[in-house]
Amino acid sequence: MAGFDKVVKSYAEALAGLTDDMTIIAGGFGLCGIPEGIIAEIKSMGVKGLTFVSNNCGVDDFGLGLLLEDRQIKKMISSYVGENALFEQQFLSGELEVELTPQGTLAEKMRAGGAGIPAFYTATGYGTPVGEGKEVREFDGRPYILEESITGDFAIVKGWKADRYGNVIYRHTAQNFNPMAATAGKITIVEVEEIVEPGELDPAHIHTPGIYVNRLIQGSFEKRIEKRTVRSA
Amino acid sequence: MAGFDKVVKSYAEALAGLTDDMTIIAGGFGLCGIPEGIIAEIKSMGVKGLTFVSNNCGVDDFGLGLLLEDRQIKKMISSYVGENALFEQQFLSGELEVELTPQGTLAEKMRAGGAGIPAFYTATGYGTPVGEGKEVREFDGRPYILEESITGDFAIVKGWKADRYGNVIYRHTAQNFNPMAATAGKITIVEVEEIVEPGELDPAHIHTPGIYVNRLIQGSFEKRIEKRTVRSA
Amino acid sequence: MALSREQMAQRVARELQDGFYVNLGIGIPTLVANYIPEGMEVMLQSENGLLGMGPYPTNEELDADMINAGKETVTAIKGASIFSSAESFAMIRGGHVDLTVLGAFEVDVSGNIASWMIPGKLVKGMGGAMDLVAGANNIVVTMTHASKHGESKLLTQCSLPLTGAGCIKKVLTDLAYVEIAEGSFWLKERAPGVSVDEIVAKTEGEIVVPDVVPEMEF
Amino acid sequence: MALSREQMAQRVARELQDGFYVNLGIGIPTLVANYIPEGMEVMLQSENGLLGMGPYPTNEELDADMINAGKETVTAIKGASIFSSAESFAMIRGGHVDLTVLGAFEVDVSGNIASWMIPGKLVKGMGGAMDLVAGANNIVVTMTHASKHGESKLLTQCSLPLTGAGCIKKVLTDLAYVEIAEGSFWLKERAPGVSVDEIVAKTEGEIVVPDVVPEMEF
Repeated sequence: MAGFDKVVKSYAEALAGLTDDMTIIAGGFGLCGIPEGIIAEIKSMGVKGLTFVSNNCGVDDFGLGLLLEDRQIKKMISSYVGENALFEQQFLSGELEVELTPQGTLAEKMRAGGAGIPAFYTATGYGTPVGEGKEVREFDGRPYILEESITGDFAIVKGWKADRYGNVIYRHTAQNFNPMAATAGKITIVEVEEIVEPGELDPAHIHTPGIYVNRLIQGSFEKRIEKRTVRSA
Repeated sequence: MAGFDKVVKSYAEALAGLTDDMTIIAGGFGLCGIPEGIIAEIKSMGVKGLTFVSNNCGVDDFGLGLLLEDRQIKKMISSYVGENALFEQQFLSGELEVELTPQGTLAEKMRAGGAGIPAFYTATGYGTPVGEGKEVREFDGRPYILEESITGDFAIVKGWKADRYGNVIYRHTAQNFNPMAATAGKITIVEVEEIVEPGELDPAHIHTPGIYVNRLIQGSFEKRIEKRTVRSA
Repeated sequence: MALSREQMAQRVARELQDGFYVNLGIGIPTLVANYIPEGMEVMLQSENGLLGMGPYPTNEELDADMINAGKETVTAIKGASIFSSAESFAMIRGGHVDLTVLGAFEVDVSGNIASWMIPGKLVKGMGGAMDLVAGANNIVVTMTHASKHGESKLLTQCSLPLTGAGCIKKVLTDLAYVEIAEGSFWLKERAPGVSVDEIVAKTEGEIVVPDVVPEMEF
Repeated sequence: MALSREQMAQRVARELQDGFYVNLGIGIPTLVANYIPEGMEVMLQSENGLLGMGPYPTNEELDADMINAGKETVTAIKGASIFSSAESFAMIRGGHVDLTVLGAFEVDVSGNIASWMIPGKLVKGMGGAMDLVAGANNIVVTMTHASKHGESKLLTQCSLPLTGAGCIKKVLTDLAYVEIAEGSFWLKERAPGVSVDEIVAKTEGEIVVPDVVPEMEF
């Protein structure tokens, strides 16, 4: 790699340096916009004791759920972790730790982590179990709780197109948590459907500027649909 | 106006409800990306005692500087206010109050104001006059100061194109503070170069979703250049 | 008679106004989209990052990259915008959504809501519900008035862990439309053929009953 | 002899590495862009919202909507990205910029920097300087070693209001390249023909001088 060319040749190269007990920030919402090839590589690497910061944990046989099969995940920081029998089983047996975090707070924690904001106040979760043990402060007569930001050793992100410099755009609602995840990893890996040359993407429409991206790889995606809802034409 | 059509017929309609002593959040960086027609209307309305939250205050005879001529501005919350003799004179005579705020903190205060975050911690300004009187707290061994968010009675924004629903895109670096300003006004007014029909802008490339925009008007812009620097071809 | 799910959605739809940005939760709230009054425009926000949610796609339109917060495949209307989760919750937490409709297990006279966790049962998570109730000024909670075992869900104090504190002002149950103010429920409307006595009997928290309680019309 | 502005820029450019994202302040720092070593790629960040700043435009390219943080008209390189001020300072404050170069009035042995305010003189504002010094891990300060009146700008304690506290580790003056660590300046290099004695004499704060202080070469 020279200059700003972020493209790596293999998934092994993309994930070089990932070891047991690290924290990974993952983009995606349900099975939408998840870095499928990166997850597969983490599975085949067999690293264990991982903490994942991700809105969900996939389903039994897809997405992050795949990493439950070999008990690679120690802890999930998520807003919603249904849809997964293996998850339930490992959670109930105490093998898997779960830190439930409101969805908006989770997104903001990732953004803050990437943006050098160590903590912020939010009304979300005040007076609920989420607020327990957290500082409460009033602004303008309303109580808010203090939430700290999150960063990870790695961030894994799924984009649509990226140029070689790592400027990424996302497709439709596959954007979701990916842009924030991209900012919050010490090493950020982006897996995309298509890699283009610098200059092919409009600078004003870049969702994730290349400064946040360390490694870029082109993948192929199954894009499994969780709830196929259709209407007759 | 019916449904989501945000287009207003006149600048008077765009600024209806603006009265003395209100706070206005303004987009723009220097003279780049400023809502020229809206500023002209504020001047002709003659409202006084205004507080402006804006990175700069224009120059003597352009941008927000125009509002200094009739002493309409009581206070500026800005990061940089050079380039303006009239400003200097009113500031030194005590007529004009100035609250200097670091540029990144200013941008984040606007964003936080629009995003329901009443306050956040930042290292910016710690140990400097900006940090005086503000709470200091350590995270991970580093000191940060607490900064509160900003909202305004109005926000005035300059866009490039918008659809009738108020979905806005910005052109080049005329984006600057405009997207954050757009989120932080109780009433947000956007002045654009071109209004298009819903569906003409790519949903994935909207910089400011219409939910933040209350009133939309098409203007014509001088776009004065502050420092014309060119090279020979 | 108690309202059907469709009637509940229909009644909630009367809270809509032209030009409202609306977030509809899963279940009965989703059905509200079917009862938007003719000539009125409403834009649906889905908290995974879509403003301007359209109907389900046809088979030809189906796209794995276009889903709603319930993970269903959807479409986007003309004039939609798509953005990150951080931007989506900036909208929600910042109070830019005009109306939020969501279900609950319990509400109480202080405007507290419990909707995500039943101790002893597996907890799947709060998703975006805590942000939605903390961020919206205008929330309608939809739920049955009482549990299957006849226990009231309109309480003096929620017994389950809260989703939000002091944030609920409007509740539509299968029996009544109730507002919350000054530490009480205020009975505003009753389902057709449901007596005030039945509503009061099934409301554990203090409820203020006016002389006349109009019946809802459908 | 003291370094010229161009030589200072040239020396700072030696801190660049291939693939660095760099923010250059106004004045001498801006000149650094002229001395990027051949075969090395560096991307310039401008805090008004541009990553991948190119040269000044030709008359034909001139565009009022394309400026840098100094409000000069500029161009964007292929592979540039343009974004809001909030995103720009997220990058800066979040430590994603590899090198920041900026001027100063004073620095001190604790790594404090004063660069924006001289009491009694009109204060124009700090612009993005406070964010830049708080956010970057790798900052080079460029300034003359002493004022026109011969007063040292490398102090035991800054006398002017600070721009940032404890954040400066590298200082290039017209006389020397100095690092800051453990509460001292550490003399690393001297300008060609400038004696260690002159540097020490013009450095008010404690300065550690090694046995050999190499001369810079140009």
